[in-house]
Amino acid sequence: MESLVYIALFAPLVSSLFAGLFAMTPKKQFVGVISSLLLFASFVASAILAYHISSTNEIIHVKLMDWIAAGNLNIPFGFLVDYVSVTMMVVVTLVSTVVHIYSNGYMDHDKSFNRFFSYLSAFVFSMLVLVMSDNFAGLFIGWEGVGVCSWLLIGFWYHKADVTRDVNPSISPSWAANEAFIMNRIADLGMLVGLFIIYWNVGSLQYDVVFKAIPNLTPIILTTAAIALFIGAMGKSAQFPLHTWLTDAMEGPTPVSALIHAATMVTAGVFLVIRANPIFSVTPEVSYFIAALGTFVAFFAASMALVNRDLKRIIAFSTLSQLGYMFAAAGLGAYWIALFHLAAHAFFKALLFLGAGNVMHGMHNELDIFKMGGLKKVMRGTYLYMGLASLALAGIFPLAGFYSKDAIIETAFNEGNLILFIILIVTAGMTAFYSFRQVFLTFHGDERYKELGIHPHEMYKYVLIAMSPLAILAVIAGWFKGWFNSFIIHLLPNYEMSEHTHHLALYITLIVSAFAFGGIILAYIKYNKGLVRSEKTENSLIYKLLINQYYIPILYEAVISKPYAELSKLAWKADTKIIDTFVDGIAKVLYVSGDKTRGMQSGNLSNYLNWMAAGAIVLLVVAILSLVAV
Amino acid sequence: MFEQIAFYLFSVLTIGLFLITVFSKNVLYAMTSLASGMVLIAGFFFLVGADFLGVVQLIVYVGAVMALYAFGMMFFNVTKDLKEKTTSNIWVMIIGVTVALLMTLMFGGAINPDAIYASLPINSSMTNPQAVGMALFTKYLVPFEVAAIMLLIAMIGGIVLAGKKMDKSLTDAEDEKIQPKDVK
Amino acid sequence: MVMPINVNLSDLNLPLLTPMLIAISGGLGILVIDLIKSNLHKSLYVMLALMIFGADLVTVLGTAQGRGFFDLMLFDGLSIVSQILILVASMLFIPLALTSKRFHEFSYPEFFALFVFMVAGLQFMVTTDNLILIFIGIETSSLALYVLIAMHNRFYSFEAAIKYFTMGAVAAGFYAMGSAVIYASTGSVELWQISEALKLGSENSNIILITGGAVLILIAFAFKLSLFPFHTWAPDVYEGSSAPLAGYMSIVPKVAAFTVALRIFSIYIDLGLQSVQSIILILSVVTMTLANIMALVQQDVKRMLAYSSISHAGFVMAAIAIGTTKASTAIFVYYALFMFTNLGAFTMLWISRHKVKAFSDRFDHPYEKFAGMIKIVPMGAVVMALFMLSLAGVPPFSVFWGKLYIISAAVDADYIALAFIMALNSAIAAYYYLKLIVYMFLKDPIKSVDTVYYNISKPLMVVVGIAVFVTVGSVFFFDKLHTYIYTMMLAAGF
Amino acid sequence: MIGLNHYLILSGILFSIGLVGVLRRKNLLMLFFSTEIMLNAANVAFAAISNFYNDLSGQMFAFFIIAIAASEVAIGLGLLILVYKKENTLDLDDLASMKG
Amino acid sequence: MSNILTILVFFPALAGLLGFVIDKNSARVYGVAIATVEFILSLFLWMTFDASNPTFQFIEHFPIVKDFGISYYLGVDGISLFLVVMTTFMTLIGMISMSVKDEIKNMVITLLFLEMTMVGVFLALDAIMFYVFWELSLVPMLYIIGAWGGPLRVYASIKFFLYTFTGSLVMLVGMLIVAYSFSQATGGVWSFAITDWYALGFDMKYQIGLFLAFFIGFAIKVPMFPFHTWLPYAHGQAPTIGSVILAAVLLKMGTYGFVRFSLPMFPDASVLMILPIAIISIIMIIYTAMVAYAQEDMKQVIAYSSVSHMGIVMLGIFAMNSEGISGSVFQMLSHGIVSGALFMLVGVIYDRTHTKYMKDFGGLASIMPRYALVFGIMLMASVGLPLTIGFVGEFLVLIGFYKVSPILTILAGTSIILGAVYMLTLFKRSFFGPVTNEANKKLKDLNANELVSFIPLVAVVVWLGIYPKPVLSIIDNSVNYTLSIMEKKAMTPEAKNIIIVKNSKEAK
Repeated sequence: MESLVYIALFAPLVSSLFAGLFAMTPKKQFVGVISSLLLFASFVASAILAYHISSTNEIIHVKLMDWIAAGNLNIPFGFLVDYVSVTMMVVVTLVSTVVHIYSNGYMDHDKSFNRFFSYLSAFVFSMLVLVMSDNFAGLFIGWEGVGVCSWLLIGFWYHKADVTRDVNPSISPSWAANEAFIMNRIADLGMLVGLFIIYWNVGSLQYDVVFKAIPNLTPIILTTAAIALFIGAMGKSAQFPLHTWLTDAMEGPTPVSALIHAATMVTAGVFLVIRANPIFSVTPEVSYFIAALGTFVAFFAASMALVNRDLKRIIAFSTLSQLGYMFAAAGLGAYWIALFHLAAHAFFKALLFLGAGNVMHGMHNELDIFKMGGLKKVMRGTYLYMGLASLALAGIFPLAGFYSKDAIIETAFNEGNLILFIILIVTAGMTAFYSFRQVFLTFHGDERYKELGIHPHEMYKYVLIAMSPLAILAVIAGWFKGWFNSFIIHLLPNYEMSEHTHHLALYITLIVSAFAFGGIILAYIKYNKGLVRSEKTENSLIYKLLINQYYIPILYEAVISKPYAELSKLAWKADTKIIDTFVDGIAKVLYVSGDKTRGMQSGNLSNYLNWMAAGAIVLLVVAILSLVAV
Repeated sequence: MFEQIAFYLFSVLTIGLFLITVFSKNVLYAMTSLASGMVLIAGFFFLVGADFLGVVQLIVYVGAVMALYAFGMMFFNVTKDLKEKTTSNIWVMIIGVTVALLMTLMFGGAINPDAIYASLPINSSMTNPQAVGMALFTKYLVPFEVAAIMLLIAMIGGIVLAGKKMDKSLTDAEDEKIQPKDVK
Repeated sequence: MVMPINVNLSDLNLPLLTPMLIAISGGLGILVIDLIKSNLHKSLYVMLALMIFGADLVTVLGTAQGRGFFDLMLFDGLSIVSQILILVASMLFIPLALTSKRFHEFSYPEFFALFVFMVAGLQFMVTTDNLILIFIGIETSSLALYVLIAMHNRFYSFEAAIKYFTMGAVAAGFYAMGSAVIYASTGSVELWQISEALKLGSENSNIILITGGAVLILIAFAFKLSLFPFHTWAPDVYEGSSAPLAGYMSIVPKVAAFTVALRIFSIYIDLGLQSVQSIILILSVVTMTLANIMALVQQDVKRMLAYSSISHAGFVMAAIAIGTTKASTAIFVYYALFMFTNLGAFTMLWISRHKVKAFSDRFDHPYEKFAGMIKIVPMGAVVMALFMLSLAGVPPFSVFWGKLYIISAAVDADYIALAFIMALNSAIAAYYYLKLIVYMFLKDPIKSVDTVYYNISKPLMVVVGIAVFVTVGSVFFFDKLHTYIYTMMLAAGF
Repeated sequence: MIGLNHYLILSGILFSIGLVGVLRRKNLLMLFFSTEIMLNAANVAFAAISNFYNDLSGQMFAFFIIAIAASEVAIGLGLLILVYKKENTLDLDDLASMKG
Repeated sequence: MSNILTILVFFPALAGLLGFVIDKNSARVYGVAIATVEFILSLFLWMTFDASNPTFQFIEHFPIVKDFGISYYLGVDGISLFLVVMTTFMTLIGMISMSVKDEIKNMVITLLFLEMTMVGVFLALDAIMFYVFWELSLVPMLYIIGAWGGPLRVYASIKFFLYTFTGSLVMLVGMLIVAYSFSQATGGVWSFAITDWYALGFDMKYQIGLFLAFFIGFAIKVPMFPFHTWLPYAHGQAPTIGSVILAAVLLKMGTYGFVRFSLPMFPDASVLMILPIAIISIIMIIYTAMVAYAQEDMKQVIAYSSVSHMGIVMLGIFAMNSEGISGSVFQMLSHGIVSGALFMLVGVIYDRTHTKYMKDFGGLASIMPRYALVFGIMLMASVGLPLTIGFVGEFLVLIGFYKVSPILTILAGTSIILGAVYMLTLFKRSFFGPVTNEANKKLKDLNANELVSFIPLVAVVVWLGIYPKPVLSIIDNSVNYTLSIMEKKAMTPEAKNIIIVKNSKEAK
């Protein structure tokens, strides 16, 4: 079994290094193929491990070697394959494999084809390290690793120039990449602090040791640790106020968006909360905050998705929104439901993104849904997939999203928190609306793309076939809810609905479904026939607010970036003009006083003699005065 | 009484003469008054019983030194009135008076000769020149001889510096241009 | 009636006089040789002088410590150390006459005779504790030195000699007056008696008189040691005289003066006379600081070295105020090490000396002259840089050990602030030494090769070689050196 | 009765006069006169102290000072001749080519 | 090879002397050969080093100036071992990558002398010897900056020299005071041996004064805010090789000094000074990171980033626990390698274009992918990405200092954000975007020579990022030993409490 762990873990690394060897050479198809195969191997290993665990309930814990050892700190490279990590592994490797295969088609014209696979595989490796590590530091390795890969991949088309925000809200891929990295770093600091708190209070960063020690820790320590860790999670999972990078990250190639910014990396924050559930479960205030923030983000992101015109950004907002759901669940203590939604979401969201990628590929990188329409004729397969995924996203029975999202909303109800409950329900309706607004605008109605002279075409067959596992899972994943529950509660606390909720479960489901259907119908009415733009709506305050993402990016720019740059310039000025001038000033004072003093060296002997006499008098006076003074 | 009169007379005269030396614009006056001052100082020596010193003072100073200065003066052609821009008088006076005051302060204090142990007591049985001679050729023989060397140096120095050979400098001349005859 | 006096010859301890007698008779010998046959080449006199100093040195080393000649001569450890330094420096100096180019002074046999007499005078000066003999020694050496400076025979050297002479004469006046005051307060002109008299009578004697005498003498020595504000002669005199003589002046007369100053002022410091001690300290600090900052702005290397010598003297002067045995040792350790480096540096200037001021109307050795030396004569540049680094106190070169020792002496005596001032002054000083290095190593040359090596000859190279050897290898004999001097100081009671 | 203090104060005054001369004079020859005065002032003091302390050292000192003064004159005049031959002046203000 | 340390110290200098006779054209090969031998020697030292022994090894000790207590005293422990290895390594790499054309012989000789002084500083166990090498190292550096530098080279080199020289003179006085106290304590026996000094206790007033005296010497070298202004000039003007050595090794001398002298000799004062130094360090970290962000010149960015990173090192040293100090020592190594590499990288582009301004570049990643790759790796190491060498030290330092003050640690932790800000901005401005400058389109990617010098650097960066244990455990061992000395020596109970020694206390 140990070797399987290593295969699962290192196959992507090998793939990355292999592809990396050819990174600077022109496209080689075999690179893509071999990478995909290696990823598939990783998936198979993960799947076998999953089966092994579910069948034998044996947790696999391997220690590769020591990493950092100093003082009392001892961090090994240890890997833990248990219920939670194996779930993540399966999800990650599965989606990755699909995305790898997909990329063979999607990136076929890109001159950096090989490099792309190298990055992509490296990302998978980092993600696996993140989920499989048996300690917080290892998790942090993966955490930062995915950050870097995300940076590399968002900025994959680094050669694009910066443009203004009006032209492209993300300015440029490289800008977006930097934004993502830096914002994540802000959160990472929180995460690091969390690790420090844990280390100095427990003496170790190993999960098992830490969790065992929780009863000995004071609430205040636990609370600060939980806060710090959650700050880390906020960054990776793009929670408000660190959310702006996620939509900008859409500058990356679409497979990247699918894999990293929908299915896997962004869920790392949720994973962290789930992983560290023993800490969060004893810090109710923090957990409640998480739930509230999650709910808020769910609504907040959904609202922005309502009006957006960019195909990928809409999906990005929906990702954000769904992450909010997951946090809501995790915050409310329903960790397994959060994990379940995470997995289900991974499938349908990746599918959605890949579908969007197909559209983009077919539309020659056009992303504005206002310029599409009627694509279902030319892109049948994609239409099917995206429709399916959108349905799943909207939470329509019996697709995956229905089971998971419904459970979250039920949880909110079960916790008796009506506000969260209502918001989540409303958001569910909004989700359905914007998902189908997008579907209808893209695939139905008039063929607006013709005005632009674009000739869209369907994606390669094998790509569509490769996407099918996701499509299937998007449909059926929810059906395994019960099985998953029994599987995961070996590790995660079970979340039981109260009697009362049980009774009302059906009604809740109906309400949710009603909202979902309502959203779809609204979208159908509005957009099925084609695009109807109304000046009035678009000029309204709310529309403006939403389309500009509540002006938050601009606000950040104005309040943080610009002042920081100005302050930096100021600091530089201070450095050269004040500190350095002071230092030079000392030298200058000495030099100038030397210049002044040398005046006494006039060359005239008479002056010298005067100096001598004056010196004599001074010495005599000083001597006599000092005698008098004594 | 005689001593007192002599002291004050000599003092006033010496001070006056030396002031002339210092302040006179006329070189001749200055030199003459210096020579006279020296004579008076020899007088002081006689007053305090340093007869030998008085004689030496007369011979060496008034005789040799002043003669040298006189020759020098003629050589330098400074017999006329001096046209020198002397240093500001006020400044000089301040310094002079201050030094004088400091000296007075220093010397004005009580000095008790009895507390002093004479390291080279004057033998009252000898005349002053005898005593001086005795000291010079015993205890101070070495300084005496060194002084002789010093005088030799002064002589050689005087000869060299004033000699003709200094007229043509080898230091300033490029080596290639030095004629054999320039080098002795 | 004249009584015959009986003097026991063995009591006179005449061997004490042999070193000086060797020098004096050697000087006379040179004069006699010149009388017998003139027009002899200077190299003969150089060799003669070397032999005289060599014999002198050997006798100094071979002579037992003690008093002699009616207790007038005092041949103690201090005197021995100081004589050794004087003689070694003289032996290093004298070969510098053998340049490839002709300079006026070396065409005189009298130059060598005067030089030897001067050394004899200095030896007398340090081998006595009688103020009279000290005075005669000072004057003997100074008068000879004035002549030696002037014999370089160009206008600058005349001006230098005049300035030195005039100020020297005034300083002699101060010395005479100071001695008179001391004599008035103690009734003696012999230091050991003065010391005893002061100790006995410190209760009821006229303290103003005592202090005043010390200050007046201090003024005379401040002139000799070029302490601020009595230093003004030094830069001009150094510039006016030939480079080797300037280097010599920066060391030998100062060593002698320090020896005497140590003899005199240690009395007052041992007496606990705070005012004298603090005046010396103030003088020392002011001197090192002001000389340093004035050296910063110099355009001529020789003048810079002149100011640097002033600063070094100020540095060492502090040791007198500290007054411990270690501090006294430090004076001579410092000068023993400084001697080689500084003479080496001046020799490098001598090597590059031109008869025509090719680089500046005013200066012989403007910085520009050395620009880009590393590209023209790398070895010369490296050697000069070594000397500069050593002077700046960069370890492990010789002067560093001297500085270390003095600062350590200051620290030991709890003069922490002084130690820091010394350290900071060394830092300031580094700038102007560095300036020359910058010119030599970091700038492009202005003129071609032969201009820098104009005056070189084998003997000069040997002297530089010795200087380099000592400068670089000082770490290996520093142990022996300071132990030796320390024992000597301890024996002499300083 | 004339005390030692009188002589000493006289000596001090003469010394000051000499110093004033040194400071004031710009003609080198005249300046040398002043230095002689300073040395003579010291001589007076030595002779007087010697007398009052009944000690010969002072006279010895004075004697040697006279010798020194004489030697100085010889060297000093030699230097003056050199300068005079070169520059035809003895004024200090003309003798300031080295400065800074 | 009982005198391996002597050989290590003086071999380069001797070779340098012999270098005067080498022909100009072969000078560089000669230099590389010597540096290789020296590097192999240092590796040999590592191999024969007894990892279980935390004290000094390979000791060579005999007196030079007996009465004054100055001795020839060399020894190596876990802290200095790797600094020596890094020194020889970086000298070798620098020598290989050197692009200086004129006066190369002088450069090689100078570098070899510099290597002697650097190795000497780390191996000297006698304070005076330490000081000798410390000061002597300024001279070759002065020459390197001054002779091969940019337009302001003279100013920069003099500033560098004088600033450090001043500081170290103050330190010298401190050393003399310590030596004197030692002689007082032992009744007249003088010693400058650090190991002897370790046994010496001072009362509080003295400790603070001495600590400050040493502090000035070390702080200027580090350089700590506000004594850092010589550094941008020195780096800005120095030739590539100069910057590499300066950043990689010379700055470490200062921090090494703190570990070697200040902490074990003045434990109470060190504890007392934690807060002020931490505040200065944090100012260093944040303020210079901001200044770095404002720079136009790539080299200046890296120069200021050096200051920022040295702030981290300082912080770790004053964490007073083995995590922090070991982390600091490791961070010294990491910063040495990474900043050295970054300076070399800037040198590569400077050699090709003769400009260092970011505005002249843009899109370099498309033209020079290998270069961009190496730069990217070093950049990531610089911002402290896990699994690169940069993370280990920074992580340990922060975790160590967290014990002292959480708030300050969070402030210091902003370095991971601010570092990313300026480094990524630099990378974006010069490597990303379209190629704006036509002339740049013809630029050649890294050539074989450059690759040979960069590949080992990359290898080390990754190797020590993934498996720092062989290095870290040796360092940690010696650091613990140092801490135990400190704890034993500390007089005040507060100090004893703050100094955390492994195994002697539960981490709580």
